[in-house]
Amino acid sequence: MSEHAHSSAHPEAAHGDGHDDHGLAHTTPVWLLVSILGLLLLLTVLTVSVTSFDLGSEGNLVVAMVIATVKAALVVTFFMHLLWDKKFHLILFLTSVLFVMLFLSMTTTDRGEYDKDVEAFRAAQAQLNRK
Amino acid sequence: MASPSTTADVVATPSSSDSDNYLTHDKGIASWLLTLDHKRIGVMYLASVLTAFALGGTFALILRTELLTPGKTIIEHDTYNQMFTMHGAIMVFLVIIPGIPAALGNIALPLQLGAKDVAFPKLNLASYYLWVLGAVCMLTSLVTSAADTGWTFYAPYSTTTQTNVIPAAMGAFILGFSSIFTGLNFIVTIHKLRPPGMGWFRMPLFTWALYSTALIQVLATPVIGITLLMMMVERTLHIGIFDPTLGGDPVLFQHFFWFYSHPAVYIMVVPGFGVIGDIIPVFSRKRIFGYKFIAVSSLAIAFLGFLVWGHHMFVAGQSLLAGSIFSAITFLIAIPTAIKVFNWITTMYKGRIHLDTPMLYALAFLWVFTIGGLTGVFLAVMSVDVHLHDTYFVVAHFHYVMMGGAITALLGGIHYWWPKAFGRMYNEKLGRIGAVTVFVGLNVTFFPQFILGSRGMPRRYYNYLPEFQPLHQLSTFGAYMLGVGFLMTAVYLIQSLRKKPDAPANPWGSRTLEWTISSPPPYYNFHTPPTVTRGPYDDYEDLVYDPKIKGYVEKKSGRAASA
Amino acid sequence: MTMVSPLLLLQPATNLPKFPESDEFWMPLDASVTAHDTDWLYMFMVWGSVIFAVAIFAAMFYFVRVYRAKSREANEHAEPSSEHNTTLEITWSVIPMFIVVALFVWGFQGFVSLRTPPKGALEIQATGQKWKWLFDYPHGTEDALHVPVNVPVRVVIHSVDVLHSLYLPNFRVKMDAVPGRYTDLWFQATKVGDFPIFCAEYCGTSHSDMLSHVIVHAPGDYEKWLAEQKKKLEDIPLPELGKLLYQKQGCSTCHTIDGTRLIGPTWKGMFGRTEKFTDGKSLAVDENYIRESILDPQAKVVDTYPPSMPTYQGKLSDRQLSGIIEYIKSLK
Amino acid sequence: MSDRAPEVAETPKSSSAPPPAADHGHAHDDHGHDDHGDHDPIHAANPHLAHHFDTPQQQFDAGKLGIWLFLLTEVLFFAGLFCAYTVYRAMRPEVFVYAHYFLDTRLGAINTCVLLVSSLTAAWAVRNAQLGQHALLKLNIVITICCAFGFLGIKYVEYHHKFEDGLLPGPRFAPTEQVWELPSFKAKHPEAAEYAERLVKRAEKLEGSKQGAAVPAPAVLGGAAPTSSTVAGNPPAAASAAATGSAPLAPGAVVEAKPELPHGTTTSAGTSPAETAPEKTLLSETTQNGEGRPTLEQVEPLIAAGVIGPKAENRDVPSRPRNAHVFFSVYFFMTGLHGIHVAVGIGVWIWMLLKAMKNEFGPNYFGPIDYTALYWHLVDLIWIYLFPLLYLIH
Repeated sequence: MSEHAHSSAHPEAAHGDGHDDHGLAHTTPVWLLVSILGLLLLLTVLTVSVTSFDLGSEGNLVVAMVIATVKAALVVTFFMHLLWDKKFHLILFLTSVLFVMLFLSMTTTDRGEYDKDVEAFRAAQAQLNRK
Repeated sequence: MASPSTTADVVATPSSSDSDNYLTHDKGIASWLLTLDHKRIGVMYLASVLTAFALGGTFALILRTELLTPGKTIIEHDTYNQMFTMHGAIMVFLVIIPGIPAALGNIALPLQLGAKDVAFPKLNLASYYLWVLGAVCMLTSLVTSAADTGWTFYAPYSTTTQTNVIPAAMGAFILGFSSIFTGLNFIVTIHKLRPPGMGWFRMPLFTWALYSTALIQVLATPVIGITLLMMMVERTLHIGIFDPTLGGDPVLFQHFFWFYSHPAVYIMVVPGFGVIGDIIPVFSRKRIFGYKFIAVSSLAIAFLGFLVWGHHMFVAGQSLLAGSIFSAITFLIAIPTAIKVFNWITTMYKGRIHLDTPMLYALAFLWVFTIGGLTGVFLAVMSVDVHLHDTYFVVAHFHYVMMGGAITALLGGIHYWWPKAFGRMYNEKLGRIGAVTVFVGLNVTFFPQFILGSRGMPRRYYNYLPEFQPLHQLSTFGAYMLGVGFLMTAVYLIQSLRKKPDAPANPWGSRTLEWTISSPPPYYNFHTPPTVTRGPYDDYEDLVYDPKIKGYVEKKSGRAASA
Repeated sequence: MTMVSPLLLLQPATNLPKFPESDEFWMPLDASVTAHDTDWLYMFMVWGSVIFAVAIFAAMFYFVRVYRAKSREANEHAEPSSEHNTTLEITWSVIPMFIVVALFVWGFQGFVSLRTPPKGALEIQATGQKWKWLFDYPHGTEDALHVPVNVPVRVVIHSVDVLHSLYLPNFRVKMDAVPGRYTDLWFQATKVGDFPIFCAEYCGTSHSDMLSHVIVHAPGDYEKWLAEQKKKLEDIPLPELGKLLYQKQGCSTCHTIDGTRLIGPTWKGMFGRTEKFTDGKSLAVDENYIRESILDPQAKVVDTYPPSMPTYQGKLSDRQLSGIIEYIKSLK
Repeated sequence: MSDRAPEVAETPKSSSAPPPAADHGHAHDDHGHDDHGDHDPIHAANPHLAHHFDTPQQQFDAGKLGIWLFLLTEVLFFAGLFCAYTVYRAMRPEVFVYAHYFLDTRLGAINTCVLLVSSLTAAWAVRNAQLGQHALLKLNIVITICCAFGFLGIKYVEYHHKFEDGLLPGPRFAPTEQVWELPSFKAKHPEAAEYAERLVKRAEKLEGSKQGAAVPAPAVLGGAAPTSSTVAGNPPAAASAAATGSAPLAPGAVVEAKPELPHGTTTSAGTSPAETAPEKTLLSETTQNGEGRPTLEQVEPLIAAGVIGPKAENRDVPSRPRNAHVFFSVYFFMTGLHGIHVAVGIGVWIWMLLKAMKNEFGPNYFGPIDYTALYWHLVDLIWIYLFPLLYLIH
């Protein structure tokens, strides 16, 4: 069987230029992969350096998350081939993100809503300890 | 293109015991334990799940016996608490969730798709052994000092109680992955292994239901995994996520838990919808009514099921805002569910109804599930839920849905596919008696609990006020009846395995692909990969009953006529 | 009742709550201003469900009777009929839609009124602990909830150990007691009497024995009762006071006075006895040890017993503490 | 040709119209199943093609869908932790500000880069497999594995520091250094650090003269434990800590762990170390000293980090925010679980390397590499979020 996999006749034949769609799936050219890495590293540097500026209470968090999401998008689109892959896989991935958002938002909202009860209790206990 | 009539020729050849089938293809225990054949894995699942069901059922009977009198009847406080915990955990994680998808689904799904196997046979076997491993963990907890947290593992009780919670939680954790892998396998199988000609709206409703279920399994189950993991770590390392004394929040645990466990309710019952959707048209000899609505409503339920988890927490300290949102969406689920019931009923209209055992279970399902569904509405109404929450009303409601929905459908499915899976016909008379006994027992057991609940009897109670005793005793009597029904069923089913194969390829006159091959199916399912040219419930009149083989065969002229 | 659990035996059987007679079939006697709305909505749904269910079952049985096939040999075929009907589908989707929307609105309104206590409601602190409800009053804590009739009462709930749930069936109210935070419920009693309280959130061994009473006092009686309690606690001699607290503060749930072992060590002959602690040290029980164990139970836990006792810090006056100590002394 | 059937199955909305006839290779008769198709050219030509698939394309697509579904579950598996993070960050921002000074951004950033590089080599490896470039494939896999080990190595270093500095989740949390003593803090807010020191000095001076009762104040202020630096060698505080002992837990933790619960802060002596007495005295003393109001630069960072309360009377004894340990619970849980995923990834990559050694991969069979790479990218993806969330808190 290894002979067969060896027979490197068709690879070259099928993929003279690596940027086409022969074979089972798309092949990503090296230059693209490398430049994506470059971008990612750049963004990493950026997100680190940004933290030294004060952009308001939530500002920094928002910026950090935006940058992270851009990086994630790059990885998903190019490294993970979603750009050329079946759309259904993209739908699946976005679904998962959607459900995570749903989970986070509802839970956090509710927790925020009743935080006052937690704080009130703590305050009362502090009172109690004074007596 | 392989014309349907050629497929029909395959049908026409009645199964003969000597022909090579998946049961006789290989011999020896190893050939079963290491099999990659979806049918054999399905059979192993079926056996394991039913064994677990027997165990959980025994617990139920002991619990009901204990409740014959207030105070001690046969067991102590703690034993009772541990037993209802294990009853819940076993029934939910070991029986109902894998029940229909993993057992019946594994047997029937690839056949309904005309496929040679599921997409990932090794993964399929792996998920079975994960089930076994999970079961072992549960039993470890059971035999050491069984968890007494209730199957919900609510913190901080679960993080502080003295009993052996970790193995039980670990069991549930592992079973979660077993369920994920089954779901994943089915989704890929349905996407990639459908035969030519079978578009999405030519899939049997059982397949549709399993598809919706699988989506929930894949999306929701990981969350229970991480939740139980956090609970276990909280218990051992006190990380302070859920434990209030360390700055944690018990209500947060409930959010985490129900984000999975509410969708899990649909993991349990949607496959049941599928079974009923397959049985009713076949035994009414009539095309299913509103096929697309039934099919799509499964997806709708699956999706909506994710948006309502908070309705388990109306009085748990959840905020009014969250509560109202969850309540509002909860009501929406009533709609697709109602649509299904109406369509099934309408399917029977002007049909020609055969009341064989599977159909009896389907009718039982319609009755019981209607009650279960309607009482669900009570609990979605917030002000009423304040009174009913955590009372026997809830217990009755979810038993009507779980027992009445999931288990009745499971039994219906077992009786429907039994001839296909094992090539044997069970004793029809006993089958009908069994179905009726189970149906009556179910109502006698759980209906009184609605009254108990609304009269204020809280759940998970070992003692109770004397005035509740009559209803408890009635309920217990019903439970014994159920026990008898199940025992009887087990006996005649096992009995049927011991006679020589006598099941025709198509005893009920079904149209779905699994009935076009011999019973039991050949090792490789389909000699000629089928090509589909009609819907799963079309042209029943093209089948004729052949008394000699006690089964249906394709009517040659019929094709010509309609062609 | 013939057989009762050992834990139940500790309370005199007369202490078991009992539902007042009710002429309703589904619900216990309604005794609060909000109960009526809840019951109405409940009964509306009961009858609605009956109509729905009966319609479905009737259709089911009718079809089975009329369209029953004779035999398989007969090879009967279904009569031609449409295989789907969009108008029908939409009808039976939209009609239930309207019904459930109405239900949601009513349920929501009811819930909002249940969650918003009237201004100036009488406020009472409730504490859930394994396995006892305690209610704070000016004179100290009681094991039963005493309220005046026709006065809105807001119960502020918390738990010292695990989740509990304060459930007053006759008032159609329920709220979880969550450790580490407050929750609350309110009701306004409309009937004088003695109503049961349950714990509705599973909390362990004696969950089902975590019962109590709501005592609704006639106008004026409530104040009278408060005064009596205050007086009683001041007058009675210390050991008596201790005995009283032993029953009312939930001590009896875990400590016996007859030498039998429960969750905690028995009080019989405890004073002066040398106890060995989980940390290996040991010590003869004296006033200081008892006082410490009540205020800071985890400090010295007697060996072989779980460290499950809640603190009574801030719940007992010095006189009450001395009372308990004297009572324990008296148990030779 | 015969991959049309899956094509039909492809899009969820595909019409129910029968597709053109599809030749499904040759059927297996009852005996032909073990040896893949003497009568089946496709299976004969593709030794890796499983019997129940008709074409390599179908098998590859199935695997791809499968792995994507698995990644779906991974995302939701981590969702629980991200949810816990969001909740606690929303409720207790000061804890996160406080704790992030303890994290080493440099190492975090390096690790990010390491993972990104490994992602590149992983993606590249897929290309190599597709093109049957066996040598390059092996090389890229090896680099990926090395990066993975590097990542875990750096993580180990970080964990080691945390353990040494007592930055453990839950009750074991007992930092050896106060936040304002950290270089990372001093660098950012010198004035604040200096101001905090001054407050500590004064508190200690005062405690010298004050009764033991007053001492646990730092403990209760914002619910933080007395730590070596604040109440070094301070008998009553130690006593209170010891006495409160919910036995198994470390002293420091107990006091801090339960500020909410009444018995949390009581001492065996029954003395009640409360938020009142000490503050008052300290406050009065402050006024006696006639010090001016502290500047914004001095207090703001400390308030942000929950070291001192926003109210003036809480500005006497700096301490750490209540439940600071929760951050480290989340930190260890998230990074730990991610680390486990990396470790698993290493295992799979090694397996892939072994297969690559046998030159199994080529244009018609590179699924395993592709799937492994996808998994690896997801692990990278999660880290891309973990890094800013845990290390880059402003």
